[in-house]
Amino acid sequence: MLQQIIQILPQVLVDGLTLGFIYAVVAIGYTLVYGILELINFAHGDVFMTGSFIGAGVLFFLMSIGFLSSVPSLIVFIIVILIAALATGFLGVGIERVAYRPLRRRNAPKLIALITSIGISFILEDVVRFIAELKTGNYIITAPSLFKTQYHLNIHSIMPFFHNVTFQASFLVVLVVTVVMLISLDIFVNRTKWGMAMRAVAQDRETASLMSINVNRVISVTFFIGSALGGATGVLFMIQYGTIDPYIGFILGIKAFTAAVLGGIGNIRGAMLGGILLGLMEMFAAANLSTITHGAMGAEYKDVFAFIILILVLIFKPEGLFGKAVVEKV
Amino acid sequence: MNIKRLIPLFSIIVLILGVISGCASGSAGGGSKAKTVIKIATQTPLSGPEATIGDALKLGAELAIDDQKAAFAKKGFDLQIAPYDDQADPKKGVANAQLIASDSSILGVVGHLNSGVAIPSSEVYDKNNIVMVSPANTATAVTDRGLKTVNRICARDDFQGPAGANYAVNTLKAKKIFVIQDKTAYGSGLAQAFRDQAAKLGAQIVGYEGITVGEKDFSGVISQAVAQKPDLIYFGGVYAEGGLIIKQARQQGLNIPIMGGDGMDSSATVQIAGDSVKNFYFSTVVGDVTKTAKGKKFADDYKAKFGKNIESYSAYGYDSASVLLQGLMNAIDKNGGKLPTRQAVAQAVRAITNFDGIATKVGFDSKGDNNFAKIYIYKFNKAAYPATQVSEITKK
Amino acid sequence: MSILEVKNLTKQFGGLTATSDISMGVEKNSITAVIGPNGAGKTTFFNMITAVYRPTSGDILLNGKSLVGLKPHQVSKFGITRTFQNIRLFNEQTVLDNVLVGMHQRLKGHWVGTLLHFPNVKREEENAKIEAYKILEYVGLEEYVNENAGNLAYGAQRRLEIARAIAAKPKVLLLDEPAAGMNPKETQKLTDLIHDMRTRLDVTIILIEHDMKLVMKISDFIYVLDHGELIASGVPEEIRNNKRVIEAYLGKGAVLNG
Amino acid sequence: MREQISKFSQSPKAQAIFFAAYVIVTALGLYLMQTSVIAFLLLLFSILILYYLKLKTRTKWLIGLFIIAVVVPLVASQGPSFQSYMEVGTLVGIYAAMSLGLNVVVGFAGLLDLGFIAFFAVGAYTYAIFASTQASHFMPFGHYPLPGDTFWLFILIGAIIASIFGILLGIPVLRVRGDYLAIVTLGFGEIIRIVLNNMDHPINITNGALGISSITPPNFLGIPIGNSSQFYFIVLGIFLVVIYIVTRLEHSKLGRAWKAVRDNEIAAQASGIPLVKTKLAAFAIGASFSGMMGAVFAAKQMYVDATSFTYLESTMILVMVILGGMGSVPGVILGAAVVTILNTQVLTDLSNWLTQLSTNGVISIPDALSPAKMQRLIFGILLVVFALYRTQGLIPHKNRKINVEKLKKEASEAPGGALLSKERAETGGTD
Amino acid sequence: MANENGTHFLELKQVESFYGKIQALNGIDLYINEGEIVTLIGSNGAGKSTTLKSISGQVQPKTGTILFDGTDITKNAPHQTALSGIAQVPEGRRIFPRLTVRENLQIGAFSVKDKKVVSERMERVFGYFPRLKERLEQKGGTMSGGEQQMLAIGRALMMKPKLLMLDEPSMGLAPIIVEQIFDIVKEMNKEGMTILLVEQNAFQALQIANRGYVIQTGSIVLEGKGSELMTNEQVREAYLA
Repeated sequence: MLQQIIQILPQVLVDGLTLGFIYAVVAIGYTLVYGILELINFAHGDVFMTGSFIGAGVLFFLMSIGFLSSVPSLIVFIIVILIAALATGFLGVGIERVAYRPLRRRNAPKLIALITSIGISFILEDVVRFIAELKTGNYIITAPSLFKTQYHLNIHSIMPFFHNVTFQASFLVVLVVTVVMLISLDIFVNRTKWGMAMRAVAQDRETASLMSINVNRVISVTFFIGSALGGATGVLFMIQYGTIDPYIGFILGIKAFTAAVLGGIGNIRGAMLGGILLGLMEMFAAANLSTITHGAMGAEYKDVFAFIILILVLIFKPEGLFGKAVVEKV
Repeated sequence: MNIKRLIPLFSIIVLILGVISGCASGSAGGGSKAKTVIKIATQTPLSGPEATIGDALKLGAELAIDDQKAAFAKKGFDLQIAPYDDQADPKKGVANAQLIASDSSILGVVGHLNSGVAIPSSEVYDKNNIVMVSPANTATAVTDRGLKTVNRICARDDFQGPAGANYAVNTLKAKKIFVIQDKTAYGSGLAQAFRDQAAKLGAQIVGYEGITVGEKDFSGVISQAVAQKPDLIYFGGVYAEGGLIIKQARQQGLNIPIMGGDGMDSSATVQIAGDSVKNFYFSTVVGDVTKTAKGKKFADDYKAKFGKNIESYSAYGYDSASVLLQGLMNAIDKNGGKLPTRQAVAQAVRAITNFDGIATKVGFDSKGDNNFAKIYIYKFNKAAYPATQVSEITKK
Repeated sequence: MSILEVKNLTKQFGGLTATSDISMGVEKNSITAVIGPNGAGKTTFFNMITAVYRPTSGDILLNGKSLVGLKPHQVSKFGITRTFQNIRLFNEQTVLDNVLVGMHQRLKGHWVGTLLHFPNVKREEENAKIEAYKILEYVGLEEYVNENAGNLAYGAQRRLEIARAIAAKPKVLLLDEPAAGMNPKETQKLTDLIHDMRTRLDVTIILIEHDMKLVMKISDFIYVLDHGELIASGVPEEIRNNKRVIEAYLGKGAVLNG
Repeated sequence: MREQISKFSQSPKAQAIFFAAYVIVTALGLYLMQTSVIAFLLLLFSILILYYLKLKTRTKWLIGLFIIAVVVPLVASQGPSFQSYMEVGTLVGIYAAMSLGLNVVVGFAGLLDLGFIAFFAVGAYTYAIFASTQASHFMPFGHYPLPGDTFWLFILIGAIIASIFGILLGIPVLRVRGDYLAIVTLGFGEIIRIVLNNMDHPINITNGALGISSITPPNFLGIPIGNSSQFYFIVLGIFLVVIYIVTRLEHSKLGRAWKAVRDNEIAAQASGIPLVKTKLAAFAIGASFSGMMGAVFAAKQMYVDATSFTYLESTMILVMVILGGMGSVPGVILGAAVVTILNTQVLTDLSNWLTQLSTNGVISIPDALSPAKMQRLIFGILLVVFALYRTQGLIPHKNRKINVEKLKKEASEAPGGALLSKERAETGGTD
Repeated sequence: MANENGTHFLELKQVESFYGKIQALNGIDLYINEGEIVTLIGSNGAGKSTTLKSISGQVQPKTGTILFDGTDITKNAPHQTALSGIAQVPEGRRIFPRLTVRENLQIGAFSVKDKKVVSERMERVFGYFPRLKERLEQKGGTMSGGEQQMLAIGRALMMKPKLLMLDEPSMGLAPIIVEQIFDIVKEMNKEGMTILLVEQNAFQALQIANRGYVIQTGSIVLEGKGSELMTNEQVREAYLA
């Protein structure tokens, strides 16, 4: 039993990392918004989805004008991801303006924003579906693959207790781009003036406004960044898995949100680690649960497994793995 | 008092409702003057993740109704379609079923996609004697309850699954089989039937795993499959996940035959899986419709009317509606050209024993299952839809 | 004798010491004041007595029984209730309901009895309302019975907190800055109320207060905290003239001008 | 004009006459136009009008009950849409009861629960397993399916099992707060759903994804119950019990404790409220309503599978609560009614009407935008609009007002309470 | 009392503010002339902080006007008020606990684009509070109360305000630290800074103030020169024990 688990471990790691990095970037979108507004932005998963569709749209357009054949796919990819990120960034800002800011101005109960976010998520799903269906007749879209090259890592010959690992070039792209995004976000948040303002607003909105910071603008910037990252990840998702539909945001959104909580919501590095951890855990569970339980529980229990770990973490460390405990002042 | 603030809100709602009901009753009234309106309802998911198939079913039925419109007009009836969206939700399905029952001009239903929705909804149809012809529900429980109004033209899980197993074990000589299913009523039912038959035939089931519908990354399950070194993978589910499983299995170097059921019978399988689709087999109840002249015409009409290529499910939808309309026509004739009762329609539909559809021949047995349901096994030799037929299995 | 005894009480948050090694005894039926500059650890001290915080070390004894390790609601059952510095009312509930919540421990009716219309539960509830009304009359809030607690003026909210606290019939009542936000007239009334409560309710009162006039007027005994340490204790006259207290708290100005 | 309105709002007599006229007109409307949804809705609207009338609460209850239990079924029963209306009514009742349950948890006790549908699922599966042959797969004794008479017992059993699950959920949840609580409950809901969907091996308890079919319909004094109109009355009965429980508890010691915990946990504890017990009671009682309705749901559908209990359903119930007005019992009921009627009837009718228009060639809509597919989009838009313009909910929560005069009189008559033993006259309070 | 133009540097006229339904200010009238230290004393909850918040825009006054340097700032958002030259050191210091000392100071100069100006101002702050320079990379939350107070004042100075409002700077600080802080406040005032000081520690506040106001339950009940108030019987009784 153990032998089998170890044999496929390298492959599970590779697959788990792919998924984990995607969760990580989407989780950051949740955590950024939560950190600054204490709002669970349910529509974020659908912003991610919209990003993947915008990316697919741009890709198809470039293909139709013959751009794809004349230019290296890396450049095409960069164009696509930039356009998608920009577009979803503005989408995020728009959602904040329309659905959240009016509520904030009216001092509405915090939970009411949950309803608008659910509403927005329905609207996004259906609008994307209608557009996709009008254009292609089907809303399950399969994008042309850009990075198809297969790689085989022959670790079996070096370490015979491992099986070989195979992955596609897109895996490297996902890895590189997400890492670049995570690092540049970290730099942005920790090293730049606007990043500093974001942290200040997240820590103490009232005092930040006393320091001549326009809090609403900072919130807009936060939504822009979170959504742009989400949209860009949508493109990565499309590149990696090839197929997208308007409902990918839903499940992925829940998972990413879980990852954000796992890492300690509001904590950016926590969200990154939480995402990667969740991806690895999920992949490990899918690959090994039935081996471990002798068939009593199969891969279908992987989400149960993930949620139980989450609940255990929250019970023993209620502020998440990397969160800071908040002591309520009495 | 809060009433003042509520007034604008509710007046808007009331206004909307007023417009709806006014127009709805208006159009119904307008129709009745000239010809008696007969409606055929469709109930399939038109929104949500399963809407592609649901829409294909609906469009197929719509085409059948359009084709027959003239024939019914001759007899003095105005034939119309009434599409309902069951959202793949049993509650919604039952509520819609009640709405359908309350519309006395509806004489039959084409639907559903999900057995979980079809089973409770058909209880309502049965109470109201509305005949249902199912194009896609393969679960055994759909007809095993013995309802007089419930019919289906597709094959049951306990026919299709074993047929696939026979082919896999006897023809493809599979010894070690890894089974994946999507944990829906359809995928589970099919995979179970396949597994049981394959085990009976002496193959070893080295894995029986479930996946989550709607996800896109199945590498975990596939890693496990790789470790088990099977010589065939069977997938119970539909193409949205199946296509990706084929693709991701090939990426991990599993170049063994993969097999699926009729849920994989779609051009989208090729789209999603791309080149990986080679060496993929699937069982289906539909022969290649485009091979026959009738089928070719159907495909062309469909494309002309809706601007899309047909899916296998479009033909199911078309045939279900056609059978239903045939029964309806028979009932009208029997009733001397006058509008028959729902009960009469249900009886007439069940009485059909030999109807030539474009996808399949239809003749109902006493439970409402299709006597002629045949299973065809197809194989993809290249990345193009439709695939090549490699076997044909008739019901015992 | 001392009804409440505190022995070597220390509380640390992380590395910061909020209170260190405080020991004191409170006489039954006395009014005792705890004073000191903001941040001196007075509220932390209250929080430890009411089990909001668990002391890092030391012991708290009520009538000789240790309170350390109990849950806050158990402390309340033992007979210690309190008010809060930053008012903590149930803002969305009516004034009357706030007082009724204060009676929670004393009401015996089970919810099943409520559902089944048990006459004893009903009677108890009726009586509780009447009693709550009397308490509100007592603190002078009877005209706001149906008002939401959050809508009351500052001074009224303070009095409502007191009403809620005495509704539990405590043996020891802790008042955290009860006069904050009150004008002199209100403060005067509050002084009378505190005096009256002591005799009428047979309760021991410990209060934190900045209003020195009030403190000096009603306290039997005063403890002074500064930076988490007990720097002085004594009757008001002693405290008024204690050099260290003047320096730490009242300010040098007081020495110069007073 | 304004004067007249204010006069009208003061005079109970005028209101009663107006209301009676409204009910008669709309009832007549429904009687004459049986298939008109609007007539049905207008008649239902009378309940809302009734709520705002200046009548005695008891009178309102009686009138409302009369309309719901007698007028509506009687008038609607004359046409083909009868069962359809009753189905909608049944669903409204089921969701309203669940919303009231969630309202106890979210609205009263302030604990955000995103997995509430799990309790509904537990109730439904409890009845489904024992009222079908499913139980014989793992139960070593007994004869299954159990007869339909046991249904009535199972309403209670469903409630009990669901409340046990409520407590099971509650125990880990007590340590986590706020939005963390939301994700834990979400996880819990998903765990329950996935487990139900997979428990066909190693022991077949729930029949997995295939679901449980052929559930025995309930039996009332030998009459099998299968029609929506019959379930309507069962649901109505349970619903009344639920309302009774909720309104009684809201103003009881327990209800005050819930709200105290919601408003200020620390002050609540300091006032002697045990946190653990109070929160668990909220979870258990809220869950029990769902459990009861789950059993009814299983009996009504005659088929149960895990697709009815997704996370989306949980959020829908939460939407009903927040939309109606958190903590407000009439609001939550209205919220449940609005969302359910919109979803099952109004939007379906709206899309049918648009389809009709496009088949008749009045408007032309490409298939991709077929109105039948737009229901969720419209629903989403309505959610956003509602939330933006009714931020406190449709009927915001209001505290019950006590009759001060009466209380004052009683207080002055009552012998000096135990608390204030000495004569009041001594000091005259602080005034 | 007005300056040559008949207007004051800062002037509140009949300002009434609410928290929800609760009226916190019942018509406040006060003014500050350029170069003054004015103190506002009163007990907890009397409305001192609300007055400051009304000036800075954190609380929007329901009625009344607030004029600053001749312009009406009544309806300004907090960041606009800050831009117009009013800096506030909030009650409880409210430094950003997870930002470093340097970042806390930089946030104060958020509106300044020129990096050189920022570092110049930072040097000036170090002139007042050399301790901050030593702890530049430390997280704000890990500093002692006195250091935090210095940081909060320093952060406000980074805005180079025309008017500095201090909300209970002595709260929770040891007397020796309080004295230091008050010395620095005096020094800043000597260098031309106009200061509005809200204090509970009435004695020390009145000692350094040119003028003072006494606020009680949302109304100004007394005003006068610092020294006058200090000897006022009422003030002495209420606040000086």
